[in-house]
Amino acid sequence: MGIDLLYPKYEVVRNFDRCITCRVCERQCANEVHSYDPELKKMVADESKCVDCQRCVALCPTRALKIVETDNTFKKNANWKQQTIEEVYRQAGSGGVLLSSMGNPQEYPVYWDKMLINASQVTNPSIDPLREPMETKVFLGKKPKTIELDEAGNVKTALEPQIELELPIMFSAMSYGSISENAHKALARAATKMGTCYNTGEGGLNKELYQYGEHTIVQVASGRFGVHPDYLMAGQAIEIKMGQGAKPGIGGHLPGRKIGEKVSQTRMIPQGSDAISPAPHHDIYSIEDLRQLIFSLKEATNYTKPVIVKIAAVHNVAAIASGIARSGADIIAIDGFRGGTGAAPTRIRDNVGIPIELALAAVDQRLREEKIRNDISIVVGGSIRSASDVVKAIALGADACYIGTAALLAIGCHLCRKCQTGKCNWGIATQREDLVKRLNPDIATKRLENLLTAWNHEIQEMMGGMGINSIEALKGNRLMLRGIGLSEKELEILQIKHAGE
Amino acid sequence: MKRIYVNEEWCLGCHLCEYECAFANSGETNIVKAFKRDLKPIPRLHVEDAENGIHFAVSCRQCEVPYCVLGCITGALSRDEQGVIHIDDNKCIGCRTCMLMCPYGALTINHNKTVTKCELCTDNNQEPACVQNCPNNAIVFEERE
Amino acid sequence: MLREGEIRIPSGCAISGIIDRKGRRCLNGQKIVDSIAIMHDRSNGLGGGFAGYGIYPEFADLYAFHIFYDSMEAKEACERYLDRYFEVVSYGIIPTKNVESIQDAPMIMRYFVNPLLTKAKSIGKVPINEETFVVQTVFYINSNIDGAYIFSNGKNMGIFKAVGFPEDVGEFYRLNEYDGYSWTAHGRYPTNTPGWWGGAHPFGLLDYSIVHNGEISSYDANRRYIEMFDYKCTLLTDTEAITYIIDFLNRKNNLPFEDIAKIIAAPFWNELEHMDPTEAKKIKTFRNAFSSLLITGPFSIICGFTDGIMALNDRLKLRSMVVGEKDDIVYLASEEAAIRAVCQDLDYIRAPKGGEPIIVRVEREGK
Amino acid sequence: MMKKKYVIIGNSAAGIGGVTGIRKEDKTGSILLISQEKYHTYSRPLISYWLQGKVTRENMSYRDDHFYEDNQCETRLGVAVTNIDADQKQLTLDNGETVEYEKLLISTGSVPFVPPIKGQKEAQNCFTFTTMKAAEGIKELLNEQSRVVILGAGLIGLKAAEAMINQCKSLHVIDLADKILPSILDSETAQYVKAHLEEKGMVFHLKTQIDKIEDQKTFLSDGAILDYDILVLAVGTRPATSLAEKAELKTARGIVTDTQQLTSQADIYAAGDCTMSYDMSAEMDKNMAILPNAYMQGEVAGLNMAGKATIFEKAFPINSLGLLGMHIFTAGDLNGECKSVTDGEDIKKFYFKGNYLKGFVLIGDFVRPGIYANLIRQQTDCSTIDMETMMKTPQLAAFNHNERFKKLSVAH
Repeated sequence: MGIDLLYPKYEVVRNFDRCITCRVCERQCANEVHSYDPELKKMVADESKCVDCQRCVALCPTRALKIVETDNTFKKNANWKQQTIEEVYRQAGSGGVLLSSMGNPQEYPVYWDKMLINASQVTNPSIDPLREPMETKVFLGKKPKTIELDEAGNVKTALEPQIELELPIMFSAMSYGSISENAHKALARAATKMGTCYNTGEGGLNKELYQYGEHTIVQVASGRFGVHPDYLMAGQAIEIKMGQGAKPGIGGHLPGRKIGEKVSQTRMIPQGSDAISPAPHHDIYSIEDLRQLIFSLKEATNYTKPVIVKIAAVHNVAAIASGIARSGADIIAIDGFRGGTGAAPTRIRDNVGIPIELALAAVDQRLREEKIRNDISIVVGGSIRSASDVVKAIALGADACYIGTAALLAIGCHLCRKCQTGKCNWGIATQREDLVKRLNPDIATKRLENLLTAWNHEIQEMMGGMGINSIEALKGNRLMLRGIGLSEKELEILQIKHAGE
Repeated sequence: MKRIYVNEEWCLGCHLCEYECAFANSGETNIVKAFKRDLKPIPRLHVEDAENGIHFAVSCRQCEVPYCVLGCITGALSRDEQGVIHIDDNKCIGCRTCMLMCPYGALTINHNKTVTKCELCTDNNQEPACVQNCPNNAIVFEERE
Repeated sequence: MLREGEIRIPSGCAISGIIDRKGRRCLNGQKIVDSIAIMHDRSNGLGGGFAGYGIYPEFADLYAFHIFYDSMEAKEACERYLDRYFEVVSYGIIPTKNVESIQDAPMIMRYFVNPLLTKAKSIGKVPINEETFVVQTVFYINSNIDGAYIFSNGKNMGIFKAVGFPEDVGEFYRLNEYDGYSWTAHGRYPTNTPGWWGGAHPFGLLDYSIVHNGEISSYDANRRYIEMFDYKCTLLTDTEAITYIIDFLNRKNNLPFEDIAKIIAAPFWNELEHMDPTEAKKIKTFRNAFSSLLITGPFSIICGFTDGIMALNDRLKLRSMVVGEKDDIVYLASEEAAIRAVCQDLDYIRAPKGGEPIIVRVEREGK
Repeated sequence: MMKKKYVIIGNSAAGIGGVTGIRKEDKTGSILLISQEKYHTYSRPLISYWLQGKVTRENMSYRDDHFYEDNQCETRLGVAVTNIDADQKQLTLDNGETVEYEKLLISTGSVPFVPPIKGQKEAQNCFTFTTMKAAEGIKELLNEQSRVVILGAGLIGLKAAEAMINQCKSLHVIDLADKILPSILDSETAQYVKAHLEEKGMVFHLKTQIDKIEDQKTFLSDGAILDYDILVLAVGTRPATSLAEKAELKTARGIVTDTQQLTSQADIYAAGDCTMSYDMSAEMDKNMAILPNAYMQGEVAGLNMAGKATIFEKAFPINSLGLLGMHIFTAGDLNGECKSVTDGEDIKKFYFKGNYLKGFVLIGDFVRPGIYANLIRQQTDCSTIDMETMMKTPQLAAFNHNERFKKLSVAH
């Protein structure tokens, strides 16, 4: 259709003094960028296909490769940025909705980076995590109004079902189908080893992974894929997915080509058929419907599993959260607008929802004001990037955090944001067998364990600095935070003092 | 003894092991230099690429009953105490009988027309180059029964 | 300068406590003054105070309100309010003596009152019981009547505090004229404070009184939790928050002090492995249900209550505290010297472990 | 008289295999090795390379210089055994010594077959080509003026020819058969190789024999007369069984042994070229005069002598033969149903009996031929593997996953 107005975004820079034409790059590129020209006796590249996933760079034995952003520039225009123009070209060419994946990459303020953590000096001592116990165990679930004792002084009150975590970090929902079987295996094994949980996402649960059930959160989403009694009983908890930070108000669409034999079995849908998750649950048009779903799930599992309700952080998140707390849910998971996804309409991903930091502050405060904070635990996700983000989230009032993108990075993801193509060169967001096998779960599991171990050490260091030796004493301890470069309004919402105050 | 084993399901067929092996035994300290020589160094293992995405590397199994050694007409091949099978290329006259004896096709002819094979480059007890550089643990160096 | 309630002020301190197991009113106020006095250097003259139990036998069944007034208006407003909802059986100025180092004293009044629940309806909340009503009144007056501050409101006990060194405060309040079965004392070392009398310690609610040395790192976690249960932390001090926590757990949840210790200074998870299973289960349940009431950071507290005293250290023992005993009298203090000062020949003296509560209950005849 | 636990006659592959086999089991029992030749053990096939100048004398040794010491093996080199008394378990040596043995290994190898030709006995400069001594004799005479005549176009004859072709004036090869290398090639492949050798300067006289030899002339059956400076008789070898026969051991096409290399006489074992063994590919007994088998039989014999019951059965002929830059791999029996694959210059022929590969011939620069040989050794049912791709290139990929797993992922 006429001229292609899209110039390649990246350039493959190959140092021919180093290139030994081993052709590893060629074999490793699912986008078929590299090839060998027998006449030139040289490697050549079709840059228009390059997504900058860095696979070839990582595997080149002679470090002969680098991928750089092209410096070819359209005429500068502060209003019509190059990307904006290219998107118009793309849509004029395709007539379609722009698709992209992973988290919102746009330049919005990151409030984690505008909060600073406290430390002890003189008037009280910091605690050395290498000498003293530094506890990070958390329980998620409803807390009783009171604890009654019998004559003997033993506990009479029975607790609601709880999730017990050795550290306040879980792997967030990523469905089998959107990510590969090996990625799922790694998440499940690492969660088990580290005493935390991973989340099946809406793709059902492969029977092979039932063995990790104690460390599995099974999700029930609008598509109800792979949901059946054994599935519900298989996990430690059940998560109802109402929304996702990357695409609030939008359903999901897993293209048929990703529905191979195993995925189709697990999701209980025909092979090759598109898997459509409706935007709303068609049995939930209001909060009272949610209550019914929560209790039918509890009934189905004899009240042995805590129920999580996951929502996207949207404008009136506090009110919604309060409604959920009153609907019988044990845990609320809030997903910020930077949360990742396997595929979302670009406009939605980049323009809908609010930052998790503000949502969390508002929800925690609102639930306390309504005196129902103990009825529900709060889990937050949507771009938790480091141990300090975790510490800040907990100080703001979260019980635990979900990490998704960070986990994928740990196993090789380079955020090329092309999951939707299904050609993930790192074997993560793909179902193509030759690509899936690139992710050896043994290696991936170890890397995930390392990441959690490292973050937990850092969390403990920061706690020790604050003179806190158990994570529960940090929860909602907003005095431990100070804002930096924040407006009165932002401070008011976060309910923290400004640095220097 | 510790041997090289192949985890076929994890082999990507990237062939890195071949290049790292050839480099490790090239005597060069720089991989680029090794492969810019007129005679490119020859790997001592071989990656087979089959249909339907099956790949695997084949190198000397260091057999308990090494047909190559039994068949060697010059005594160039020998098995040391550890069980590693070595070749003395001063003695090898390139008759290739060992190649005909080896059930795995693990021996190859070198540029100088003598036979070369994997002798487990484990000097200063590091893992063999192919194992070290396999991006997906498809080649491992371990005890197995 | 901002005062307590407007800003959070860290402070180090000295604490001391004495109790007679038999509950005899054999302890003269001077004894506790002598004990705290020896720890002069642990205070800096910006606050001292005492709590005495069994000091008002003649009004044992009435709530004794000790109130600071900054102005006559405040006094009138407050008394009008009290008259409306309480039967004021007796009242008067708390007798004091001029002490040079004690300056800018407010008007200090004492009322022995009896709540009139029937009348209570008219103020917003319908009181569940007498004690709740008293607590609500205290919160109401302290936060709504400018210049009036109730700093003691228990039965047959009283708190005496001021800006100054504790020994001077004791002399100022003429504590040698009071006898009781149990006393606690506090000498304060705030890093900065205008020295507001209300900000001195002990802090009291009903018959709970707390003296505390330390700076807890869990403060805001504890505060934001306890405030979900109708407590208002108006002073932003550790002592206030700890007092409310103890009131919440003991009075509202009927948990014994032994268990309270297991909640606010909970054993470490790794200790549970070596415990008897039912005990371990209990602690696990507590740590789960009351996770936000765990107090971290350094503290040593002495909590006085009608039936006795509890002394407790944070679980790492980041603050000093020793306990000694002679015959039926138990002594507690930040430093051994403070005990030796009032009792030379002790039966024993020791330093309790971190998180190990020292609980002394008075045994009365018929009880 | 001297007493030895183990006595070995013969110092080549089978004998050395015997020593090694014994020492695997018995580290101390005394060993005596007796050999007619005076040299430290050397590799017989290397004599042609030596003559060609490709290897030095030192590099010809089959095992390093301290092999005997390392294995506590006493030797009598340059000494021949004249008699075996099986009942007394005694040997008589030509130096007068007698030796008493507990276990005896006969690995006397083979002797060149010298056809009855008129004038042969008196002939000058006439050699066979199986021993160092012969090679040394030839080398003394060989120069660029030499006219060389070789009788026999088999393995030995052609290796001798290869060794000399570039060091002499002319070289003629005579054979009664109608093709060269009759034992391992069919006419087509033989023709192909012959052409190559002719290109290198060899002259062949096939379907021809020498009627008589007379003052450095050979008179051929076709009437031609060839002057020679060096005459090599390489018609073939025979198992060296004379001693055995004298001792009344059972012999046929070589000394008869069971699968443990035990002869018809208790405590007397035999191994190597002097024995008859079972060719699993041809499914018949024959004398397989090839080094790898000799060594393996020797080792098995040694193990049994030292008391470790071991069986040798997987025997079939293999040859890896380089002739002036052309390489030939052959294995097994070449009489089955033939499938040939040619790519370019190279030739591949596979011989099947039903689903089983029985033999093959590869001519050219081939890699991994052992994978084919192993199909014969393991008697692999070729219908269970992808034989088509296998015949294109030898590969383990032609096996199913489990087979590969056994090969590559479990200990050997």
